[in-house]
Amino acid sequence: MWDYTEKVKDHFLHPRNVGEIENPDAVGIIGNIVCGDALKLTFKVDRKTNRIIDVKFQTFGCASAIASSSVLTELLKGKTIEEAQKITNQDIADYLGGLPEEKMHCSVMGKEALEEAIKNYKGEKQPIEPQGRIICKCFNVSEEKIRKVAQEN
Amino acid sequence: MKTLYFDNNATTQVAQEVLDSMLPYFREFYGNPSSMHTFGGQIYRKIEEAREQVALLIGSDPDEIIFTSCGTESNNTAIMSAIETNPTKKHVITTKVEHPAVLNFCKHLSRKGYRVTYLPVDSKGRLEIDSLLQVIDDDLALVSIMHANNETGVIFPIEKIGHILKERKVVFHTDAVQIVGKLPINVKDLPVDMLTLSGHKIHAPKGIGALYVRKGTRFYPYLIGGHQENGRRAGTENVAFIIGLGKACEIAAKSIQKEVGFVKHLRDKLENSLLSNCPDASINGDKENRLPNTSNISFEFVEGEAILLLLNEYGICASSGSACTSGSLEPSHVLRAMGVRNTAIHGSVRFSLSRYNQEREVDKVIEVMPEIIKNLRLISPFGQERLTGKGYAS
Amino acid sequence: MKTLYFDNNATTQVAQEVLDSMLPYFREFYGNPSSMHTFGGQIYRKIEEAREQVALLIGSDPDEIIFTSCGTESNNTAIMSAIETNPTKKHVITTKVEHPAVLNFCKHLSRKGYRVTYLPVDSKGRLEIDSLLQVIDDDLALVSIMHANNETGVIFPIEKIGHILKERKVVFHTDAVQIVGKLPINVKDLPVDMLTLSGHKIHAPKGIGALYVRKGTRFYPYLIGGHQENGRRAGTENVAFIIGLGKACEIAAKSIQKEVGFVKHLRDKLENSLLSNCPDASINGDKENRLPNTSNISFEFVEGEAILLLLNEYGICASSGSACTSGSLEPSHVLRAMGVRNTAIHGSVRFSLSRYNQEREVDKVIEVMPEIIKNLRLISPFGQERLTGKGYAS
Ligand SMILES: Cc1ncc(COP(=O)(O)O)c(C=O)c1O
Ligand SMILES: Cc1ncc(COP(=O)(O)O)c(C=O)c1O
Ligand code: FES
Ligand code: FES
Repeated sequence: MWDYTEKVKDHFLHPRNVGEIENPDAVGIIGNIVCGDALKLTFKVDRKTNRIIDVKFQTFGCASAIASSSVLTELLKGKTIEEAQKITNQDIADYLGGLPEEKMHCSVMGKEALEEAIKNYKGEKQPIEPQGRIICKCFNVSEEKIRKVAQEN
Repeated sequence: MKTLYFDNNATTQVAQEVLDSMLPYFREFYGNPSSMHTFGGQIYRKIEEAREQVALLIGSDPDEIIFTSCGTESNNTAIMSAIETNPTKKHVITTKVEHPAVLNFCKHLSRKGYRVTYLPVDSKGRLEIDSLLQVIDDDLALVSIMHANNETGVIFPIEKIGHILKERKVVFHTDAVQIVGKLPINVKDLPVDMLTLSGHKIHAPKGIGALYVRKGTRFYPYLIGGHQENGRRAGTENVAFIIGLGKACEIAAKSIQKEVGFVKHLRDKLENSLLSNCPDASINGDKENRLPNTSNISFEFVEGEAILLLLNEYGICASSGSACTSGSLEPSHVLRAMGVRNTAIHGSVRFSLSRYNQEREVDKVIEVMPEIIKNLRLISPFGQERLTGKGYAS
Repeated sequence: MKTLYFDNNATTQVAQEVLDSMLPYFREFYGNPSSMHTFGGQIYRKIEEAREQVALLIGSDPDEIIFTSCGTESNNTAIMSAIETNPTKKHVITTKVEHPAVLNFCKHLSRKGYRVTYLPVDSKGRLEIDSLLQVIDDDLALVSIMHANNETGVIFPIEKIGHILKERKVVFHTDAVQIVGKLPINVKDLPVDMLTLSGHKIHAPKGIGALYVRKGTRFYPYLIGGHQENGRRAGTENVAFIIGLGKACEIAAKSIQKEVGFVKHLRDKLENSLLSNCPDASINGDKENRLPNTSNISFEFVEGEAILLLLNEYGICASSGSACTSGSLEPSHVLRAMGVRNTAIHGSVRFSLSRYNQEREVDKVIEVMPEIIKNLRLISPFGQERLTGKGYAS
C-alpha cells in the first residue's frame, strides 16, 4: 500500500477543477487509450494579462495521478504563461507533501500535459502522442521524459 | 470503522478454533519435537496428528505431506525437486498465468539454461490442452500447472492434464493454493505427483504451507539441514502453525459445503448486481469453471487503484490487477495473458469472499460501488467521452 | 509434574510479551501487508518496526535484515546467495562442527561439484586460524563459520576471522543462531557479510528467522516468487512471528545482562557441582570462550539416552550427543571432531539454560544427577570394571 500524505488523499478524494472547458484557449492531452492512461488539460487565458483564468482537468490514472492533476490546476490558476512554464513535477509533488518514490512519475503526466497545452496555446502544435518507447505500461511516460525527471529530482 | 473484507484470495482471517488450537504450543508445550525428553517428544505426535488432518482434506496418506513455511516454499521445493531428480532433463512446462512463486522460479531456471514453455490461455483464461500436447517432449523434467487461478478463480482441468502426463511418465506438480478448502479435491482421483497448499488462504496463519508428494515420487529437499519432516524439509518445525494448519484443514473439510452454497450465493449476488448497476463492467475469466468465492470485474475507463482507495473509505477491502497498485508498475500478467484490453485491466477489481462474509457486507458494496465508478468516470477523459457519446478508441 | 527445562539451545519458551505482541495479528489485523487497502497496508509498517527491533539487537540497519522461516533457511540462503553471485568460484570453506543446516548444505554442494574444506577443531573445540589461512584461495565463493557452537557453546573468533577474510575480499557468513541474545554482538565491529539468527532460540516461536546481509553484499534470493522483503525473500510474510521476533529481540537486548550474570551463575553452579559430585565427568569444549548458558558434560561409561530418560523421570529436560538419541544413530559430529573418546561422547549431556531457569531447578538437577550416574554405572560393564579397578578400553 502506498504511503500517501493527507494532501494527496484530500486532492484524490476531492479533486479540484474536474472537467473540460468549452472553447478553451489551450488543450494538452497526454496518453492514449491503447496504453491506458491519460490526462486532458484545458485552460482559458486572459489575452490582456496573459494570465490563466480558468483551468480544468480529466485524468484516467491512479490516486497520485488524480491528485497531481488536481494540484496542477490549482497551481496554474492566475499564473501567466511564463510562470506556468516554470512549474515542474517536483513542484506538484512538493505541494502534495511528497509522493512515494515509485509514484513520482505520476506527477510527470501533469507536467507533460501542461507543456503540450502551452505549445498548443502558442500555436506551435496540436497536442497528443509523446515520443520515445513507452516504458511504463500503466502510464504513457516516455523514456526520454523519465530520464529528464530523474535528473531533475 | 468496520472492515468489510473481500480480499480472501490475498489472505484470510485465522479461524478462532485454529488460534485456540495453536495457543498451548507457545508457552506451555514449547519443546522441540526432536528432543529425547517427553516434554519435547510428545509434540512430535501432535505434528503427526496435524499431518493426518491435512492428509484427510486432500485424500492423501499422512506421510505424503511435508510441512513448509508457505505456498511459495512448497512451489519452489516441488519444482527444484523435479529438477534435481531429473538431472539430464532441461525442459519445464508451465503456464503464463501462474503465481509468481512458480513463474519467477521458472525464470530463475531459464537463467540457468533451462528451457521453459509458458502455455497460453484464451480470452476467458482457459488453458488449451492442445497447446500442452504440442510441447511435451523427452527432455521434460516437470510440468507445473496451477489448479485454480488466484486472480480470476478460473479452474484448470488438472485431472485431464494429469492423465495425459501420467501416460507419458512426466512429473506433474500443481499449485492448488487457491482451490484447497474452497472446492473438494482428492489426490486419489487427481493424477498429480506433487501438490502445493498454503495455510493463510484457508484461515490458518501466514507462514505455513504444505507440499503433497505422492508415494514413489523421487524427492530432493529444498531446505537442507536437520532430519525434520523425515529428511524432506530441514528446520525446526513451526509447531504451533503446523497444528493450526491441521485444525484449519479439519474445519475446511466440513465447511466446503458452505463455500459452494453460501459463499457462492453471496459472490453471485455481488457480481450480478454490480454488472447490472455499473455500465461498461465485465467479468474476467470463465464463469463456468471458476472458484465459488472469486469475482474479477473490469470497470472500463477508471483506474483500479482509485477504485480501491475509494472502497477503502468505506472499510471495503478488495484488490486490483492494475499496474498502479503493484510495486513493479506492471499490470496483471494474468489479465494480459488473457488478452484483456489495457483499459479493462486498469479498471479490474477482484472481490474474493470467504465463509466469514455476511450478506449485509455484500449489500454495502452493491450500494456504494455504482456511485464510485460513476464519480471516477466523471474525472476520466474517456469516461467523459463515453458519457457524452463522443465515443472512444480501443 | 513440573518441567525443569535445561534444553534452551534446542528451543526456548516463547516469552509472554512476545506472545502478547503477536496475538492481534491472527484475527484482528490479519490483512496482507502487500495489500492496497489500509487494513492490509498498515501491517507493512508493523513489519518495518519489527525489522528495526531486530536491527537494533545486532547493530545493523533495518534494511539489512531479511526475515526468513528459520535459521536453517537463513543458512541455506546465505550460502546459496554467495554461490549464485560468484558463479565462477567453486570452493567453500566451513568447519567440521557446524550445524547440519550448514554442513548438509555443503555436502549438497559437494554433490554438485563444489570443493568444500571442513576446518578441524582441537580437543577443546577451538578453531585454528592457521588451518584457515592455509586453504584460502582464489577459487573461494564463501566462508561460512558459526559464531557459537550449539553443542558445546564454544565461541569462534569471528571478528579475527572476518578481518582476515575482508582483507582478501572473501564473502563471509556466520551462523550466529546460538550467540544472538546470549552475548552482545554488533555487526559494526564484526566483519561479516551475512549473519543468521533464529527466533526460537531467543524466546520467539519456532518457524521464524532472519538473515543479516551487509549493505553492498551481492545477494540472490533463495525463496523465489513475489516481491516481499524487497524482493529478497518471497512468500507472504509470517506477520505474527515477524512481530514476535521483533519483540523478542527488543527484550533480548535488555536481558543480555541477565544472561551473563544470572544465567552464567546458575550454569557455573550446576557445572561445578556435577563435576565435583560425579566421578569421571568432564567438560566438553573451551571453558574460556563459551556461551554463558551452555554446559556440555561427559559422564564416562554410561549412555546419554539412558541419562536423559532417567532425568526425564524428574521432568528434567536436557540433551545428549549420544548416537542413541539421534534418528541417524550417528554420535555427535561436534564431539567427534574434537576427538572426544567414544565412551565420553556416548555419555555426553548438554544442559542449556535461559533467563527463565531458577536456582531451585538447578538444585534439583544437582540433587538427582549423581545418583542417576551412579546407578547407570552399576549396570554398565565399563562402569563395573572401573569400580572394581579392572580398567577399561577406549
Ligand atoms: C547453530 C545453529 N544453527 C542453525 C540452527 C537451525 O535453526 P532452525 O531450527 O531455526 O532452522 C540451529 C538450531 O536448530 C543452531 O543451533
Ligand atoms: C496460487 C497461489 N500460489 C502460491 C501462493 C503463495 O503462497 P504463500 O503466500 O503462502 O507463499 C499464492 C498466494 O500468495 C497463490 O495465490
Ligand atoms: S497512474 Fe500512477 S502508477 Fe499508474
Ligand atoms: S544402544 Fe540402542 S541405539 Fe544406542
